[in-house]
Amino acid sequence: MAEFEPKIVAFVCNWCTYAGADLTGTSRIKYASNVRIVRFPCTGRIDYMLLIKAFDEGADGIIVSGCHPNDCHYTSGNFHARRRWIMFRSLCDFTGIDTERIKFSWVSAAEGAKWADIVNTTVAAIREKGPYTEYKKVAKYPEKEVIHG
Amino acid sequence: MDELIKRAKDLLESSVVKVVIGYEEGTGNKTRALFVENAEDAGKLIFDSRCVQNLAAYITKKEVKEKGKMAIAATLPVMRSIIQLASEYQVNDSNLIVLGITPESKFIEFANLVEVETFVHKYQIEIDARNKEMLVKLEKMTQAERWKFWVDELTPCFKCYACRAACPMCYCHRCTVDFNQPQWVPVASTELGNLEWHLMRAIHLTGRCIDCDACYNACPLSIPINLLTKKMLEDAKEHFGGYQPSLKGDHLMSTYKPDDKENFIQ
Amino acid sequence: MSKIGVFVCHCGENISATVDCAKVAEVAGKYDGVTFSVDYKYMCSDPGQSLIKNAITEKGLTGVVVASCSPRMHEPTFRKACAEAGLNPFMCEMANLREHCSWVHEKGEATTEKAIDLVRILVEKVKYNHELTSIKVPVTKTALVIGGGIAGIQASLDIANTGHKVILIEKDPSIGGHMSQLSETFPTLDCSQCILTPRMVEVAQHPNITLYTYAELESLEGFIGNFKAKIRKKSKSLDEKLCTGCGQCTTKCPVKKIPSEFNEGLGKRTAIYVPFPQAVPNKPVIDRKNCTYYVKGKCKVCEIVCPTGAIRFDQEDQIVEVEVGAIVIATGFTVKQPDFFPEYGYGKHADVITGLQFERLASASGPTLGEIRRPSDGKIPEKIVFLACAGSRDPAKGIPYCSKICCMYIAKHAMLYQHKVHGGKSYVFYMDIRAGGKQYEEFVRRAIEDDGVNYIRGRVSKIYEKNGKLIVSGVDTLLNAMPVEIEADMVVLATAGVANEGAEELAQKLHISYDPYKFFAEAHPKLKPVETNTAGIFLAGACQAPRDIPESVAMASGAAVKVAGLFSQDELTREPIIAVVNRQAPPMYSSCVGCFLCVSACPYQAIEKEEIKNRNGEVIKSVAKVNPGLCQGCGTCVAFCRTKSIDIQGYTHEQMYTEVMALLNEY
Amino acid sequence: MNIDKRLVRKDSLEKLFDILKQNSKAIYAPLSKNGKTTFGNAVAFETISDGYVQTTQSAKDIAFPRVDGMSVRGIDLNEIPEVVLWGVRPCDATGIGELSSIFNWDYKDEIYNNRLSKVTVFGFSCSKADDYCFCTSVGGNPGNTAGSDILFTQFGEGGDYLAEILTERGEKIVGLAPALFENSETDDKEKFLANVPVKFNHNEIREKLDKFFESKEWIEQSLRCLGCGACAYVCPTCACFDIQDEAHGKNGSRIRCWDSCGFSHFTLHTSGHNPRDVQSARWRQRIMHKFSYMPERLEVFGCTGCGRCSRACPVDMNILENLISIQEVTV
Amino acid sequence: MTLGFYPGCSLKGSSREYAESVIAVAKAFDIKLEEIKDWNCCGATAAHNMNKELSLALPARILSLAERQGLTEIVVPCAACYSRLTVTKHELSEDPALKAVVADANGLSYNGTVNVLNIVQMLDKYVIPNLEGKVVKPFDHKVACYYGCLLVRPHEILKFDREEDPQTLDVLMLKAGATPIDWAFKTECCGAGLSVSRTSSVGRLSGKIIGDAKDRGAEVVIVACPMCHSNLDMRRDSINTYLGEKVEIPVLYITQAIGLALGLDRKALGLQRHFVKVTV
Repeated sequence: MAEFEPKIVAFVCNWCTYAGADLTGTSRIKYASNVRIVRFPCTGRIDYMLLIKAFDEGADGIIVSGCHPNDCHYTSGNFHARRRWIMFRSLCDFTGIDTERIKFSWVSAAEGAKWADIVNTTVAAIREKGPYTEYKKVAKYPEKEVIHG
Repeated sequence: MDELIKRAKDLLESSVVKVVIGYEEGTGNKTRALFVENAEDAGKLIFDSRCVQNLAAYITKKEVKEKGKMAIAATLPVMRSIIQLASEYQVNDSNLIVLGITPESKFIEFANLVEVETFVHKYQIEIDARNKEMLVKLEKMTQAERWKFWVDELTPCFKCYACRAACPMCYCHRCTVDFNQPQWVPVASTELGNLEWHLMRAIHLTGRCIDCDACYNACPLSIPINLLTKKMLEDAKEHFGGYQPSLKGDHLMSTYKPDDKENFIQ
Repeated sequence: MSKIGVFVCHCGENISATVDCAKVAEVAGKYDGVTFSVDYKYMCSDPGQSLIKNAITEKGLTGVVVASCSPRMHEPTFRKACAEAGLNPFMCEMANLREHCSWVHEKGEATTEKAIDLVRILVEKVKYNHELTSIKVPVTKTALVIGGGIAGIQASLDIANTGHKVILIEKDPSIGGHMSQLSETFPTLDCSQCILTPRMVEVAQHPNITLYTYAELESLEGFIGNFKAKIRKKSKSLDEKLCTGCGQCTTKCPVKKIPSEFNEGLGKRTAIYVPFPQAVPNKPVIDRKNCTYYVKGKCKVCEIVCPTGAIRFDQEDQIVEVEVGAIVIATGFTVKQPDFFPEYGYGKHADVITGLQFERLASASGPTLGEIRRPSDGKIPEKIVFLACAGSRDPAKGIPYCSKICCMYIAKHAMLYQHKVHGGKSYVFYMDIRAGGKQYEEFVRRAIEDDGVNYIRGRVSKIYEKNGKLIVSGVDTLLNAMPVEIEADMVVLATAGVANEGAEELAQKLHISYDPYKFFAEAHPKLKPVETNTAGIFLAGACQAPRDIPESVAMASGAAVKVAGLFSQDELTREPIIAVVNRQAPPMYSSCVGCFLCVSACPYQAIEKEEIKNRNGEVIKSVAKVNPGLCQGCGTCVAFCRTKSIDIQGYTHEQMYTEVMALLNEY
Repeated sequence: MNIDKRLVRKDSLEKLFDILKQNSKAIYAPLSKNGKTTFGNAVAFETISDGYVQTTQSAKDIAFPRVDGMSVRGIDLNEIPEVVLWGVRPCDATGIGELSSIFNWDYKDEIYNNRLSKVTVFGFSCSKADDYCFCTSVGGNPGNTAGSDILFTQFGEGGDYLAEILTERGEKIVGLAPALFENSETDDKEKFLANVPVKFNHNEIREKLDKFFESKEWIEQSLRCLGCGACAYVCPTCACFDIQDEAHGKNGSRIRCWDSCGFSHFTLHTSGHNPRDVQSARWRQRIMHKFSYMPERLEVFGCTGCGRCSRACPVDMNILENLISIQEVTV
Repeated sequence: MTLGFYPGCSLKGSSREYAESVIAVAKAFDIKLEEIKDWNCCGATAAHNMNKELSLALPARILSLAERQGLTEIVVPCAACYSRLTVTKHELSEDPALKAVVADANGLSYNGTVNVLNIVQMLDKYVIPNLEGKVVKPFDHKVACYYGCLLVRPHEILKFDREEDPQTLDVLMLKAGATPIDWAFKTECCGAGLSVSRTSSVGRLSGKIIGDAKDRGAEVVIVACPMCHSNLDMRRDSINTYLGEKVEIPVLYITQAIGLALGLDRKALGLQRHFVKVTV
């Protein structure tokens, strides 16, 4: 069968990582196409429940990325985010959610290459791990009977 | 607890308060909450080792609030909850008098919440040995084993929300689970719905939970959900030096330090 | 049911080279709610834009998704186009097919699939977009400048000269600040007062500047463009209109032994006093703590001698309320005072003094008329030691930072000493010499080479008195830590520059943040050095960190330009990407429970408490409320709110949730 | 009619269990976890726990699961396994009847009925009771045969069992293992049954409730209530559910989940108005529904006296105590 | 009342008079000093540079013993011991993990409930308040109070007095009727670390101290540390060689001075044990 292509959702802030990813583009640096970016104003806005939702809906991996500490466009959104991530990540780990499937990173607007690298390494790592079946089992994904359409 | 009874009498007779919340003898050798509104009923108040329910949960209850100013028989966990509630503007000196009961079951009265805070701060929040052991055991497991453990534990949960109802910190009029645009947490009490409900609960209590075990004690199925909040409590200690409920309102999760340490952000 | 138009751009070859644009348009066209879908070579070109506009008018589109380049590039362009066609600009979203897809992936199925996904995500998001209108805030074109030092003076003049009104408040009886205390200034050694006093006069006479001396900020409300400030004018016990500044009162005042602040305690002043001869305004105030009348209840000599009867013993503090659109904080700094250096015996030995005190000794207008004489016995010191980093760069003293100005003024002091005391010996103990700045290094070299100042690299452990001499025992690290002991006649400590007392209090009044050392925090260390986190409040000078005169002036002018820029428009227009707290019908009013954790999470103090009252005015519940003037739209509060009561326009719960859903499910 | 009564040796139970398994029947029996006993799929005989007075949860989810799909296509009967409900107490057996009366009141609930049609009920009489039991006060008793297909009564601790074959379904089971159902000499089970004294008269209560709606008693009783759903979810006769659509893009499913009149949001209107905006109103609804409305509309009481709600309540809302005080207070 | 008492090695040997005077003064105020049973070395000197766990385990054991003995407050006259015990208390309170390690090493539970007092704190808390009327012979001399290095450092941990130009001893002596002089060597190094290895340096270092005290007209030097005492007293010959003159200012422990003010028997205060004759 064809090689497993992981679905990866990236939650990024508008000012650093999103711009960084733009730079990756303008610099024509190639990277794996498995990632889909969702744009937020700031990492401070990223609701941990959304990460969970991504897994619910069948994501195999997640990237969360924003401005480096002290570089936040809103001065402290990423500091707040960092605190939440620390606790959230450890809670996930404690409940047995595979934290290796959630990649946290700081990518500045100048780090186009770093973005490509983050994506590639994450995709490779997840491909290595294979689909997140344990979670999908619990989420009963995708056995959803069709109602209409 | 004669002092407690006496004090309750006074407060009601002098109608300083409209109701005194305490414990009474219940059924099946259980104790339960008692709401004394007439001085002559104050005699029903009791206190002993069986009185573990966190009465602070009643402070924010509509029907109780409507009675007017209240006094409450408060053990250490209850006092902690009260301070946390006060720091979240849910209670203040003008509507509550705290009739303290020390860990040595001595009656102690406070002039105001500041005094309560000072008293509370004499004691660190410590996780009991049995649960500590449990935490260590879980931490030693592999991630996969932990996943199995929690799926097994949480699957029976039928979402009666007794844990939420019994928790003094769950006073929101609209809990995230009641929020359906979008439906953050699946309503169904399936593995997924349960897992997400309990994850969310633990996160929302991070930095606010004072480890009174009310959730666990309330659970009709005895699911060890308090392990989740205990874990958060431990991590708060490890990462941010822990926390104490405080009137200053410098909440663990709504504040930050520029030098917060982590080792996983690339 | 929404009618959405999808416009897929080829961007010449940029996108179409690797993405099958036609297919993207075709698939998107099949999605529920999409009524129009097309691909085109250049969407951003005029024909491209009119393609969109026509579709909006003809198909009556309710939402638009442009799949082209990065929104950071063309979002304004396409939103404008939509607006021109009568569609609310915020109903337009962009899918980033170029930077995030075509440019970074090889041609092929997967790439086109990703493009389709990206479009779908935005299509589903747009369904939840709401029409938003930009926020307009009126601007009161008056600036409040707090602090009348050189920074405050410069800022006031610069703003006033752009034709805008300025209110300058100064806590002391006269403006001038520390600069007016200085003797000469490095690196040019020109006389401080000679260059400062004209500016002070200019301030006093400027038609656009209202000057309140002996006044402090009482409270501040409001937000950018619309501040309301209460100013406390401390009573001067004087009717300024009547006072001619003749000076009778000050000469006749019986209380003459009060240490003069201006002279750093080295000189004396009277109870009714003008801080210094060139003071602006040059009118006295009564220092009530020391005035015999206020202490004992009788005296009133000044009142008797005053030719114009201007003395007002019963005068009370006045509160002035002003409306301003912007604020410049220039409250400056102070230096560490006695008792901080027991090991240096400051405050114990009269002849151990601070740099500022030395300035007064060296100043022609100072207590010694510019002669360097030691305070204890007025002798001219033959040996003088200067200590750099007295407190600075010393974590043990709680001041790990460098006070920045000391290296230079010490060189200046040593130089002045050498010029004034021929044959005198001067020593400087230093850690490093920080002389970054135009002409600075040369200046220090001059002190060392031309004026023969002895620089010793090392720190001083203690200073103690021994038969009339000050024993300075330190170490010379360049002579492999050899202990050095100098028997000096006088020691000058370059005491650390620290934040003013009450800086914290002021910061809280202004809702601005400050660093661990209580210096006010700039909004961004590199790119927003004069802004604060609170829009409309700016920083100038040493209140933000120790600064020398040129830097303070530059900063002041910078702040002034920011203010002028703000005042150049009658209304501020801001993107409506801000947080809102939901409101509902009674009995809920709002799902917010009023725990106000969001208040502590908000970086902009933009969240306020609103009390919801019933008809009888009783408070039913208090809930959070976002001040649209202050909110910058980061959304930190949103992710934080347990009841999901607070949401951010443009990135709502539903929008973000839907994006995730759309991204991982078939539609 | 006269009931076929047989003797089943105590060691025959296991044999019976295995035979049922061989006949591909799923066996739902009381299992223990975290010190609580609830019904679950028993894989082996020894996993079945005994000695419990009452299971924490009732057996109702065999026909009324806490989450159930409501496919527009309806469910295929063959998807539902044949189930033997093992070790049900008489009060729960009666409960099934009461639950069915709700699901078949006006609208006949196909999903529920289909599930129930696959269930054979093994009742086990109560040899012991606790302070929370009050079946006798609501017309039941520890040896009540109602609702069971076969009722087992043990002749004392460790003794053999009297099996009362009550229905055709019961007989079918006997048919699978006739050897295990021997003729029995004695059929007197009374002396082996637990003693549950009558605490109140449910008919009196029912009449009283008609005039009791405005009573202060509701407020007094419910002040302590935290408004969770524990009582409803453990109750054998509580039937409230909530219909949810879980959408995932163009896919999704319609499900029904247990709900409880104890929740403040149960009656919350979109407008924000809540007809039962205080706990007393919700508590009243619970009691009234079981002791007034159901008898009125369905001619059955909504309570079997199993006492579960009292045992499960985190704040000791003891229904028995409350019913007694309702009987006592004068209107 | 009863206070826990940790003498440490010096007070059992080279500075017996310190112990004697402490006990004598305590007695005069009905303070019973209960010695910690089976106490061990506090691990002063350089141990903490060699092995952190060990350097903490030693004092921790002492504190654990005190806990077990039911003591809530112990007085530790030796500045070095005081430093070690306080530092340990601090370190262990900061680091639960370390606490566990140490408790495990000692095989003794450690809760950190014991309050550690140095001699100044002890006098300040229990003696000075009741001094009223007990002073029969005001210690009417010009005294130079010498704190040495360990009593006030490191400030972040001890939080006792200020590390530069401390005042507590001066205040005590003032209350005992003395006139503390303002001098410059209150916290200079006396050379204790080199006491054995490089006696000559001790002469120089201690010499400066005694020299300044003399220059400023001190009649007595007051100390609160056995090391300081042995250097300033026992090494007086080498000090005098350094100073090039015979300086005979006696060095008294704070407790001895106060004892004298109380009119206690000179022998009970062990004054006869000094090298420099106590003339006051």
